[in-house]
Amino acid sequence: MSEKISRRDFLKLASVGAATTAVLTGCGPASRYVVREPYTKMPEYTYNGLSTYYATTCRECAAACGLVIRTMQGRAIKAEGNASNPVNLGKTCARGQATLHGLYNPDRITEPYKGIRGQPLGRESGSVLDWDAAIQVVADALKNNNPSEVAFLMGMAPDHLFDLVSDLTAAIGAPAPVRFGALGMFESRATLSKAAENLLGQPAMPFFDIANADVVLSFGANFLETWLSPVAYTRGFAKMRRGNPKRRGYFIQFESRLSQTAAKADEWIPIHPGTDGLVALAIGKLVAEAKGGVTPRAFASVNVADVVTKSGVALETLESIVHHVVEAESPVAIPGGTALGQSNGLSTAEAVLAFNALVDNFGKPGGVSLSPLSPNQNVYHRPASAQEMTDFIAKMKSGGIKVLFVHGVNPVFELPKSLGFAEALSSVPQVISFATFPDETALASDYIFPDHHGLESWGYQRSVTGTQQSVLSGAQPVVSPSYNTNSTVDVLLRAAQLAGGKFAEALPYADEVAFIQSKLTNLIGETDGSFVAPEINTFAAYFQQHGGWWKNAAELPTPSAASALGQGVTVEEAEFAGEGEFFFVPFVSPTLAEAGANKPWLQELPDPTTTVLWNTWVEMNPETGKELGIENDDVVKIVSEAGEVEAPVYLYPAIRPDVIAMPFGQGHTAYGRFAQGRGANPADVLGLHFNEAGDLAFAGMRVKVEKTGRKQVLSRLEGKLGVYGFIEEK
Amino acid sequence: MASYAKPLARQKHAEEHEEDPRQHLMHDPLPRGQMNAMVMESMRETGPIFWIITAVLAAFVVFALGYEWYVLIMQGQGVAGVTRPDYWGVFLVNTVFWIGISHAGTFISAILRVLKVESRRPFTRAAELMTTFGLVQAGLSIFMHLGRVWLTYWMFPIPNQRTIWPDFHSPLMWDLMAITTYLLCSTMYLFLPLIPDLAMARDRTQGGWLKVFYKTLALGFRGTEGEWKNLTTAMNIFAFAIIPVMFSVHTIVSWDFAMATRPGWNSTVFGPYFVIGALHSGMAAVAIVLFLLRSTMKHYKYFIRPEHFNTIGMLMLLVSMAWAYFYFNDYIVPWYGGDIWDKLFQEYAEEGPKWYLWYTMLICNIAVPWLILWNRKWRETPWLLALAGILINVGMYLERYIIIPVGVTINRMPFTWRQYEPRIEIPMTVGTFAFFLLLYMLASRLIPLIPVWEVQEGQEAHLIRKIGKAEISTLSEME
Amino acid sequence: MIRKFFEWIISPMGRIAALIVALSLFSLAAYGIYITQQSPAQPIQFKHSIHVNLQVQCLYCHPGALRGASPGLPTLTKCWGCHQQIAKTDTSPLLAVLKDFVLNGKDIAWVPVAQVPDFVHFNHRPHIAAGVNCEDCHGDLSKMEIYENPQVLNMGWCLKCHRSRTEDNIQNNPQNDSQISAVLAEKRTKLTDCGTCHY
Amino acid sequence: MATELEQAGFTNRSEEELGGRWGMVVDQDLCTGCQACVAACSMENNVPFVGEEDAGYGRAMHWIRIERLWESTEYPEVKMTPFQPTMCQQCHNAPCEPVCPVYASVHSDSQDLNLQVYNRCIGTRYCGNNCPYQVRAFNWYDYTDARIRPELTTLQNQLNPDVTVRRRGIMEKCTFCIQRIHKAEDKAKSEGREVEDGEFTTACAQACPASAITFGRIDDPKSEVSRAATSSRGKHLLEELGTLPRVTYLAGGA
Amino acid sequence: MSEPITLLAMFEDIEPASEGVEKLQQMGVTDDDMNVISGIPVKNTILGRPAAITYVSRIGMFGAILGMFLGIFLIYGIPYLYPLLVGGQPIYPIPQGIIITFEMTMLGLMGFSFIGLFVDSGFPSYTPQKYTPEISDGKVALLFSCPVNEQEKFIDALKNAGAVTVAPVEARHL
Repeated sequence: MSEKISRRDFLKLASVGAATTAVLTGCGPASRYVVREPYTKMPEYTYNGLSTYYATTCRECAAACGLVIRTMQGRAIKAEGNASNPVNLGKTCARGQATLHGLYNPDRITEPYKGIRGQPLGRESGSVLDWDAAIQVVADALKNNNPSEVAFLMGMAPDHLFDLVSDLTAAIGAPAPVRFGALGMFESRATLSKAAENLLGQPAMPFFDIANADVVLSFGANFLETWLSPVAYTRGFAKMRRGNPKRRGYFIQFESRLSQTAAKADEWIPIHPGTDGLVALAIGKLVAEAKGGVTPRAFASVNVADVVTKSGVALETLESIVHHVVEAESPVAIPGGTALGQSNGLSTAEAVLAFNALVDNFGKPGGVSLSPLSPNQNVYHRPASAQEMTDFIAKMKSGGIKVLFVHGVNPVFELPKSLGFAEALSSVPQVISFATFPDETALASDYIFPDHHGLESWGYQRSVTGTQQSVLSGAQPVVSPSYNTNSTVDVLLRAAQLAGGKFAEALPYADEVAFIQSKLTNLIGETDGSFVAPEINTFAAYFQQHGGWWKNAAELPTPSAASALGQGVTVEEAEFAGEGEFFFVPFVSPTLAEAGANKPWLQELPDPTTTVLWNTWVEMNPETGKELGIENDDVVKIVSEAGEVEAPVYLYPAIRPDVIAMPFGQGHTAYGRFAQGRGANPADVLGLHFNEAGDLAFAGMRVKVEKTGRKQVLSRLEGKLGVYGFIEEK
Repeated sequence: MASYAKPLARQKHAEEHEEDPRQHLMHDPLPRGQMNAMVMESMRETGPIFWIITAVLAAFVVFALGYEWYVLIMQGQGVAGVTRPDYWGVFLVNTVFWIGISHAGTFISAILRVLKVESRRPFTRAAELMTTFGLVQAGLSIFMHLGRVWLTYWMFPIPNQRTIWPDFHSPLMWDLMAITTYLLCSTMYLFLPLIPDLAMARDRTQGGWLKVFYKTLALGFRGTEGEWKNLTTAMNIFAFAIIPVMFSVHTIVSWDFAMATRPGWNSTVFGPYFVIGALHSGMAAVAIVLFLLRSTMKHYKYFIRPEHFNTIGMLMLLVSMAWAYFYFNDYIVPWYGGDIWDKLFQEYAEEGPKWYLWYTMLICNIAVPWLILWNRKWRETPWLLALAGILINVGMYLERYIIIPVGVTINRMPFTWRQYEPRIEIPMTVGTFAFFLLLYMLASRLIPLIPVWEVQEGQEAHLIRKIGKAEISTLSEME
Repeated sequence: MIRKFFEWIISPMGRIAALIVALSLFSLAAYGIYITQQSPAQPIQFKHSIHVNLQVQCLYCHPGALRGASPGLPTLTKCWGCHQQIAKTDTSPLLAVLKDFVLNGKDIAWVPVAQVPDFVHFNHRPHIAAGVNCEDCHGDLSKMEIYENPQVLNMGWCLKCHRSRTEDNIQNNPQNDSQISAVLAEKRTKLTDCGTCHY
Repeated sequence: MATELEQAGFTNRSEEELGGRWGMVVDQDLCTGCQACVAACSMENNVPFVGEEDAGYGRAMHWIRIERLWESTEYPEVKMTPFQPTMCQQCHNAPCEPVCPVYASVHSDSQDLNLQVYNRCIGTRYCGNNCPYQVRAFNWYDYTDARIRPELTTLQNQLNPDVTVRRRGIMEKCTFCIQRIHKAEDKAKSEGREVEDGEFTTACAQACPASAITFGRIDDPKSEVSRAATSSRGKHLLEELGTLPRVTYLAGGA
Repeated sequence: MSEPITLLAMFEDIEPASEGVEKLQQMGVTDDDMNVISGIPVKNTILGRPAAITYVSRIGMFGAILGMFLGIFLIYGIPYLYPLLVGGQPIYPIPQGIIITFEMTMLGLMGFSFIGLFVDSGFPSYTPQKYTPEISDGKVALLFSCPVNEQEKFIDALKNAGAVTVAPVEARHL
């Protein structure tokens, strides 16, 4: 027998035996032949199995939270909060945790591409460039175009790249870069700063110190989800609730649906959309009367009975609120979200600020003040409002823009379809995108020169609001770039050198780090900061080590209450565009926000209130559903004057029967395998209506709901049987 | 003269019920040789339909228990319908069901043997075969249920390099022990009374591999006094010892559920309730099998007679009443006691999405037997009894289905309540049924399904005495 | 046919044949296990014996063992730091491989030998802190050319040591001091806890 | 000891209940349901994502889930129950433990934790069935196998080497980040000291923006967690079962 | 007395067989020299034969005790060797002990009775034996040995007793 079998067969047989033993012992022999990832060229200061921590900044939104990334043998393992960064004090939100899924996302752009507009990235010859060619393209684009026809469109984060581009554009006489983001649109930042300008004298981002407040009236501000600086405000909320052992802060939310924030409120008041300002004035008037003395002009004109009928808030409710306010030591009212996304958004904001002035909490702990500017910043610069974006798009359409640089923003997805950004792109001869992921805008541009992921790149970012200190959050690469990507700053610097002339003069920096250091020089020697350093290298080292530089003491510019109360505030009725029986309330998905859809773990996270995962839904009150004969998971078509969108229905008991709501964040047509073709985008139905401050009146629409007859079962974390009962399932 | 009408009528009525004792198998004896011939013939003579059915079954078994199981193992339990909170699905339903089926054999051949119920004689073996083959299906179903079935041997108490042993705190370990014991013992118990019949088959087989087969299994049994003595002694020991084992097995199976801190499961009546349930389905299954044997096997109409169906029918009726009693127990106590979770458990079964299962179960398990089995004429109608048996088995399967995958939906965390929908379980369940049938059909061609020597023994022992005008059946003690 | 086989198999010759078949199958499986226990081929025929006999401390090349879970492999710079000063480096064919690795900046893909499965979290530091010497587990490397495991690293082997070293016996606790035995008992609970290695 | 007894008398809790080693306190009044803990836990413990279909069928692998029910669904008096992060309660008398036939779910004598030994698990799923809190997650497929799910090839770069990657057919659950416990204890031991309160914490507690989760030594009366655990608002989930959970929930306002 | 020969007498039924037995006993054949082979178990008193001795029950009892100790070892010995804590359960539980011990006892009892049957009646024996297939057809065979020279006498006697055939029999493959 044995001579018939050759030695090789015998070994084969033997290895079969080995395999069986491997199976039998469950583990073992099979795992011996794993070749370990070689790391024999590792730096001397690292040890196998010991992790290294790098401080950097979270780039998932513009709040500039500090992160500490745990890395092991060159891989980023875990994102943790930077405990010393005043913005988040070691805390993170879900999106910050999932930032690693962006870094290691399977759908990142790996090389500079010469794209074909509207086509997915191809690997065919010629489509992949090398970086020299890419930089040549950028240099030509800068040099061969009239500076006034060069435009930069950038993300909301006020970071070093924005500074660099501002310098460049200023030097060459090009229009200043435009910052935009869907979050800014849904937060109505322009409205807030305009209101601050009107009432408080200067355009700034107001800061609401809810941490020390004991009664909080929030008019549509979803500050626990995505609003401005969610982590910071959540910390404040926790402090308000439990920070003071003597009394527990009381929190009232005026909103037409029970958002995650409203779910945490002690009182949720489902208010008629667009009447927040009136209610604020009414409460103010009652408070003034309760306090006695003369009612300030701002509140004199309002008619409480009228407000009750319009807003649907019972008088008793108002009075109990007034009671709370009068009792309170430091009440504060916050305007935001859907309250401002109305045709009367600005006056609503003014009314709420006036209310704060009335209760006289300006500059006081637990009151309203202005957010401090960042250390190396001298004037507040807000992202563009939807109005300004319309002008920008008009300029694109009119051919006033010959080359468009896009970085850190995905306007094709984020802007309402009715603005027609996608069409406008086609009338721009050359579009250059610096996107990290193949998002809609990137695919619609001529060139994609991918930037590093935030965790692979240098930089700093200003904190706009959320903390009482003025913060400049620093970023550094925690891992070496995985792909053949390049920092946009470096690309621009080298392109400028290549272009020569005024470009080279405008950006006389060797590389990104040199530029960043040049921006930090004015902080050297500052003694009231988180650290003091004699010269730039030490400072830069500390800057990276600490994850930024910030003032030790709180410094909040205090506005004057007098001017606020002096002028009259009149909130006229909100008008709602389009016809239809429902008010349409889009809101930013708390877990996905505008750019989280490509991160699988964010998709896997359930929406806090509806527990829906991986999809978009339409919130509708069960009564309404019964009237229309619509059940859970029925796909409905929402028709507005601007367009239509389809999504399955979630019968949500905690929403006004005359309101339907829809989360923003899904409905991508590109942006990687996890996001593409998943869910629907409410921005498709938003019409072009603005409030007085030029922000989009995104909540100011009426829509029709049509049944499609199709069903699409929503994935929920909750078990319907237990949460909504099983009897009617029969 | 009208006064005679009544007594006459009564007499006529009596005559209807007056029966000829010779319709009992025990009272119309045939020579042993002829009975042997009949049994052997029924075994030998096999039409093409039989082999076609066998082939189809075999093919399906290969598909369901071969390919589908391969898929299940390679891809994971996800291809089944189990999910949180329904961690346990149809596979365990099958386990409980098949163990239930297996109880009939022991019950009939052991308890009836101990109680010397003479009409058991011709069909003890048919029932014992069900025990063994049913337990095979039960074991397979357990392994299907395991997430990492290739590590099952960690449940066996064998010394190992990990120096860690199974945990006998776990009801599953009791289960393993009990089912193993039961499988081994019932197989041995099947084999013991088979030896003389195998010897018979050996003597009547001329050559070929069958001869070898019988020769091997007959162990050279001749029938000397010593052999008979040992055999009968061993059989008596088994008959007495296997009864408590049988009860323990299904009690422990029920403890798998009763030990859990779950609403609806944590009940003290589960033990007897499950045992009775097992007998319920087992008896019904015996009825089906007897019907099939009688109608398919040549000459079996002589051995299996209406009287036997009558016996089975009466047992079925009895057991179904007992089952109703225990079920009522298990129902009313939580219902009255009013623990919210137990109440929800019951409400969910009755008004939840699977309400129709609950009502079907009650109809099949209580209404059907009580309507059909009270009438002797109907009891003695084989096809009707078989029909009742099928319905009862459907009902019992649903009962287990309601307890496990439906009931397990209700836990103390309402946020997690979800429905369970079987996926790959369906073909695999059918596969176990097919495998059972296949084994049974092959066995029916290999071993004498009628214990001829027991029948003869019985016939020798019975005789008819004429007392006065009537012929009375009497039984003389031979063993 | 089958019958013939049957009769053959019960004949003495048949029994012997069956025995032979069974034995060969068994030995085949045994050989299968055996070859899996052989230490695999390494990119460099590194001779521990030479280095150990040159009085190079284990912890010089594997310093991680002192401070954490993994002892770590020496970096190329560390190898080269010595070897570039050794004349033999240029002559010996074995060292030519190393030279090639260093000069061309290639990574050495060592194949792990003293390896536990990934569901076992072994940490060198506490073992060294507890006074266990390298050779207690890895054998006497001064006599070993290419490293091989002196024994199979399985759970029973780990537990044997964990139990014996913490048993309240004479060696550990000569005059049966109650305090010492308490400490030993606590240690024993920790060292025989599943969660100490598996999580 | 004495202090513990005093506390036992003060909060009328049994000493055994106060005993134990590691404990967690969740303040439902603070939890905003923001899912940061879920994300952090999944990133720290290599919890795989299962995709839309399976998640919708109830197979989401979250080790911690944020429950919310409805007190009333009648508009406008609709009321949502406070968010309730539910993770393994690390019961002292864990119902999941004795039912495992192979000691895969055992009690850690030294840490007083409720262990799940992945490599020992054979997938009977009895523990998941028997867990009153339904916090155990089963690997229904090879969710972590990049050969089956190619999208994982890059994502697997961020797997935490301190935590075993589970394959199909294995039950898993929250471990109180036992890998962090071991790291901290190892560090403390190497520096010859005890682990200090707040020196480390679990991934969920570390991430929680509202600081609703507190973790620490529950047998140390001075630690933050045991002070919180003895608050009058404290309650345990399904206390009536007598499982002695190590997680305390601070419920209710005021 | 010359060397003995084994004769096999076939009877149609039990009564003649018992008479045959009686005859043989009268003619001085000891009970050990004769054996009744039947298709069904026949009580020894019917045949007027001494009761056969069986060891099956004793072997079974022995097995039961063995099994009991095995069970006790499994439930109490193993935790002693490798103690592992599980929630709220004693290391040496009494109730589980009862269950396991019971099962093991029963297994031992029945398993050993089965083995006992084999041991006691020398199964399996594939060697040639003195046998004829008619026995399984209900005939009763009386197997006895007598001196060769006297066999005629025995044959006649048994014929009178009602034997169908009486013939010398040699061992054959069954």
